Amino acid sequence: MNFKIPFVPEQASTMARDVDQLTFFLVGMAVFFTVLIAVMVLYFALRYRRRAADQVGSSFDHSTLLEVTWTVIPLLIVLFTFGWGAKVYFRLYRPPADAVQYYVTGKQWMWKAQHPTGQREINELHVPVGQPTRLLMTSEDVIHSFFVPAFRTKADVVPGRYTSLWFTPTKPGRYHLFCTEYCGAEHSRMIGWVTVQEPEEHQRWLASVPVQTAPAVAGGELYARLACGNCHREEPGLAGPPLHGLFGREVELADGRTVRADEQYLRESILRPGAKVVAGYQPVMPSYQSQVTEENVLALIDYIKSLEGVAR
Amino acid sequence: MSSEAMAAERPNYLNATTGLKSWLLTLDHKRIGILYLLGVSAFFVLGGIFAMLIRLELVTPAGDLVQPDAYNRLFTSHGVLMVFFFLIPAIPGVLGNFLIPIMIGTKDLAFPRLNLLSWYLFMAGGTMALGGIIAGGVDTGWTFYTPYSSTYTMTAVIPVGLGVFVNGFSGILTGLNFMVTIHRMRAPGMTWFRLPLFVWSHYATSLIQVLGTPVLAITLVLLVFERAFHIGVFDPTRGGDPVFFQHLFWFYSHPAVYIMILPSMAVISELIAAFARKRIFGYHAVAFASIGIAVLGFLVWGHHMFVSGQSVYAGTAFSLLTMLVAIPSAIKVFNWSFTLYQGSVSFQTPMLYALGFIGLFMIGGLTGVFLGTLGFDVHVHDTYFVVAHFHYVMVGGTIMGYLGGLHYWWPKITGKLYPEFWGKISALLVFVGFNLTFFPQFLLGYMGMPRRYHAYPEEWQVLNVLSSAGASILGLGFVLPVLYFAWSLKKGPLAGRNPWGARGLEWETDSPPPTLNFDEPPVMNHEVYPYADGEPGSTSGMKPASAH
Amino acid sequence: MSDIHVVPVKIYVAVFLTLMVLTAITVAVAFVDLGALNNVVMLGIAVAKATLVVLFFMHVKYGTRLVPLVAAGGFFWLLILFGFTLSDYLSRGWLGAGTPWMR
Amino acid sequence: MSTAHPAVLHHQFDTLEQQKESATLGMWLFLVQEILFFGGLFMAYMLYRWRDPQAFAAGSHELDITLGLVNTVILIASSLTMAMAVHSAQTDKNKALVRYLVATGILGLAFLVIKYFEYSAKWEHHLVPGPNFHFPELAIDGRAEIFFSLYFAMTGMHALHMVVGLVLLGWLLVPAARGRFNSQYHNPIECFGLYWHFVDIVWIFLFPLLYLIGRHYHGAV
Ligand code: HEA
Ligand code: HEA
Ligand code: HEC
Ligand code: CUA
Ligand SMILES: [Cu+2]
Repeated sequence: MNFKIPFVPEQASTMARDVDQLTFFLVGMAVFFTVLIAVMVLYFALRYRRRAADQVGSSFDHSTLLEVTWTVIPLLIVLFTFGWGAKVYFRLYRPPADAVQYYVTGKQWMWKAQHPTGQREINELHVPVGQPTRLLMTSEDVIHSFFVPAFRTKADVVPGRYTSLWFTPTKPGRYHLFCTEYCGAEHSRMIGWVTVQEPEEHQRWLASVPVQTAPAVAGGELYARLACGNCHREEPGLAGPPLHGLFGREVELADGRTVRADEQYLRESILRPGAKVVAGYQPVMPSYQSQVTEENVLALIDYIKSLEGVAR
Repeated sequence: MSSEAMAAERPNYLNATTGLKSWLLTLDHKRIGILYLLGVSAFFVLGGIFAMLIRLELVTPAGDLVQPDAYNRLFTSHGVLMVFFFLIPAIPGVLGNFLIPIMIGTKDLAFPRLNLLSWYLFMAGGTMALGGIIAGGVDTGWTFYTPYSSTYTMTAVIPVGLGVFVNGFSGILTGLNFMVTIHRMRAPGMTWFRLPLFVWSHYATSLIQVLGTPVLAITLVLLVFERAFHIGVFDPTRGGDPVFFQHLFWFYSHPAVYIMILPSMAVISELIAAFARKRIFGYHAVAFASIGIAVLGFLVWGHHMFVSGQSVYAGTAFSLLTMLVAIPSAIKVFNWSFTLYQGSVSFQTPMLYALGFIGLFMIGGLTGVFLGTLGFDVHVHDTYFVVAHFHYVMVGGTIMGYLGGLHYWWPKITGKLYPEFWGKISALLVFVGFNLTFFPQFLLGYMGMPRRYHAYPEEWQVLNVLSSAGASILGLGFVLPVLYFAWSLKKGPLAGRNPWGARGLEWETDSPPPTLNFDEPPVMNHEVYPYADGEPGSTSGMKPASAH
Repeated sequence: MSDIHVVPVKIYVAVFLTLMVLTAITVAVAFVDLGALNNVVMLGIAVAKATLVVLFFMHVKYGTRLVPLVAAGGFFWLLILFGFTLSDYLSRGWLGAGTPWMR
Repeated sequence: MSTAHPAVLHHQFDTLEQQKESATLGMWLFLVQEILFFGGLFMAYMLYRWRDPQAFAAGSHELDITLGLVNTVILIASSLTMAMAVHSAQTDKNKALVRYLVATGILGLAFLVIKYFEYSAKWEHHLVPGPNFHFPELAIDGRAEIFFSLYFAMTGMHALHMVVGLVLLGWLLVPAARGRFNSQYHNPIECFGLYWHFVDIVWIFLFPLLYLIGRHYHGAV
């Protein structure tokens, strides 16, 4: 679709079209029922308007057939609607496996983004067109919400955990980014831009930004500074389990449960280590809650992800 | 005329006793209804003034009229006052209180003292909230989401939260009172299926009040504790989960939207029956639909949290159930519309409101179904689309019903007739102003305009100006009734027992009714809404419509 | 009112003694290691005790049909709150990384 | 009209029977409301315990099981005396009614006194959430706080209900002593009894959930 449909924002992601199609269906359904009821009401009201002061209505006051009709037909319609909506929803929240991951941190009242290659931006995010892009997001204070109307997607950004969102931009351009969860005085100024660039242009842009250390590297430095290595090395036998090859694996816990070592788990392991104790280890790891920022945690996670190996 | 004049001189609940004290200590459900009328009207005017300031700010894209934090206080105060202190107590407090005992043919509610206490709790809660709003204000949005409300804001969350808490108990006690009354106090012959639909719908409302409101109460207690003592249940830095607050909040607040709409639906059923002079089509279906809404309404709260980080699987279940809760509403709309078929339809003011209700509630409800559709909601959540949806159901739905009901029973409550011409003008203004205010907001929302924004990108100005223009028409539409109702108290012609030729026990007693409602304890010896069969209690020989 | 159901004192005392025994059992069981079963027993006993109180001390066994319905309704609604809220937390991890809160 | 009404029959009712049934139903609806009110707290308890069973077990270990048990016995005994009070009213035994009410009150007070000692011990051991909170086991510090928050919120709400109950009890004692209640009319006593038993039931759940879970934790919930 290349012409501009009134009141429909720019379609700039692979999902935009899907969402709009759902919308058109919904609007069609609503128009149908609105017209149906309006015509029915107006026609009956005028056709059976009171012509004499003492006139009363008829005694026709129930019909099982009608009752069933107007229960079952709307029911089928809404079930269909539900199914369609759920399909789109799962696509909206299940990132493709090859998505490139960016980190986004919300704080009153700005968006901080970090590229996998280390570039940082504030209230801006530059991404190449056509690249499946996943944002791993958290907040340093209250709940925010990351919303790009042109991409038809949003997700709340919640302190204390990670949420994520993905999109594949289809059109170069600058698109509004809004915070849609009320977050305090400057909520309406917590806005920014997502800039979608042609791949070459994006490369040029990346090169032009002074590269700070990539998160994984920064994480490695932190790892050294916080002396994590005192307990975690590649070879087993220290106080803590080796972290090599940990990411994505199932971890057995002391209480018999198993959990998958995803970002959320790594984060919790660093900030609240005792909550999930690895089987075979003592809960001696101190909490780093007060020593690291959200960005530090992300860097540490990236570093741990980069530790390849099959230790254990 | 002379018999009407006589009726007005007879002792009634208004002139039975006099003096301020006789009002402030009254146990008469009808007087308490009037006390509610005064209370909720005051809160409505305040909430309305806040709304006008919001719309004034949004005329220009730059945030130039008020500072951002003042704006945040405006919409929060607007939402809190309108929802908790106007819309939820309005119809049950005023019309429910006044009418339920009369409609079921008894002398009063089961617990008159409790009823008075409810009003005082409502006023006390309102005063606390208002105190908080004046001294310090509150800027969390009416939803009080943590951790902003618990840890970050500097505003008066505690007094406002406690105000809502206290007011909650007012609602719980009212609901309890209604339920016991409906169960235990019905006149002889008044079986469940002879109850007016007004009563059924209020019964459903009461169920929600009793089952839902306590969860809000404890949630607010936890919020206050969190704020005062940092207990950590909603604080991620102490291991709490802020999203848990949303679960607790919406467990109440979604059903609460049905606390708002069911009483209005109650009114609409009565209006349509009276002005189509016909028994409501599918009486049983409509009655059960009320209960269905109340019960299913408890199973869908997660639809406010589709993008909150709630599990997508839970979201899916909530979406499915949301679809189901739309069905009983659909059943009601179809039955009301079909009642007009072979009716004897007249277009006095209350009926205009009722017809307006059907149209606007339907649009609001259908857009509710949009929002319940997962893939769609992700895009429009927390945008003006949602704002438009809920004003369509709350203003286009509930307030239309409330105003229609006030007009319809005004003669019964006061014994006086309001001026029909001005009534129609105001109904028209409200309808037109309302659509102009809120329809553009659907478009704004789909285009991406977030809610709770005090400034916005320029490309959205035109629609915002339209919306603000509509709001002023709407405001005018709301001011008019205040004026002519006041006028009618002094100058309005006497109403007589049954100015509409309507059926129902309330029309078989004086206007205004005597203190104990009936001279003789009534007996219900016929079906409800007996328009077609000229049952006892009818005015002289009405003819069926099919007879012409 | 002749229709008041006066519960014999014997029943009250019997209920009281049963409650005491159940309390003793819960405490005793708490010191025996049954693994996850500890919770089941503990809650089972609490439910049993509550039921006794409701049925006899609170006269639900003797009241009109409506009262047990109301009481059961209250507990049922509580289960709605519990069930749906937990359904969120229990299923958060299912869609892969990033979505879960904590399992 | 009023001549046909016995003095204890309120004007809105036709018969004493109707009045009694209304009062009972009203009281039960109120209790349903209470169930959901406490339900929010139980929900929070369930969620956070499921999330961090270790911290909850450790926190529970710090509670005094003996005092908890004594209070359980006291409260159940007070339920018995309350039931007996209703029984006495139903059988026109006015003296016994007053005696049982007083006994119920004394047991209730005893409960609160013990609760007070428990609370102050927690205060001394720095187990009250807030800046002074300090848990003995280091690895749990910072995680057990939420257990104690819920402990205080839940037992605090329960204690508040006890206080309200005691006030109501005192207020009922006056007409009871004056012989206002008899087999014909004893709604207030009966409704109060329902309330009192309800508060007992809440404790029946609180006791195992708060005191008894910490005995041997291996990690599973
Ligand atoms: C009176 C109040 C009221 C009422 C009655 C409703 C009714 C409904 N609401 Fe609404 N809602 C609110 C008040 C109300 N709502 C408020 C205040 C909010 C925002 C809170 C906030 O965040 O601040 C909100 C938000 C809200 C959301 C969350 C949006 C978001 O934040 O992203 C959702 C999502 O599902 C929703 C859905 C529904 C549905 C499905 C109904 C249904 O009950 C509607 C049923 C009615 C009909 C369906 C119409 C009649 C039927 C027909 C004409 C026949 C044809 C029908 C079909 C084919 C189905 N509402
Ligand atoms: C019952 C509920 C109810 C009612 C009746 C209304 C009525 C109105 N609302 Fe409100 N609204 C809410 C409930 C309600 N609202 C809620 C819950 C929110 C969300 C808050 C939040 O985000 O937390 C909200 C938010 C909200 C917003 C979004 C703010 C934002 O997100 O930034 C807007 C914007 O246009 C708005 C506008 C209006 C308007 C123009 C009216 C008009 O209909 C009002 C017209 C009425 C009058 C004008 C009063 C009558 C006047 C008199 C009797 C005399 C005095 C009049 C004057 C001096 C002008 N409302
Ligand atoms: C005092 C020793 C010690 C230090 C220092 C330490 N840890 Fe640990 N860590 C442990 C132990 C013991 C465990 C296993 C028990 C547990 O899960 O608590 C562990 C577990 C972990 C796990 C989960 C491992 C798995 O296999 O599931 C991660 C991730 C982790 N630590 C990261 C870190 C990081 C990052 C740092 C530095 C910032 C750090 N640790 C510092 C002792 C330590
Ligand atoms: Cu950040 Cu709103
Ligand atoms: Cu809802």
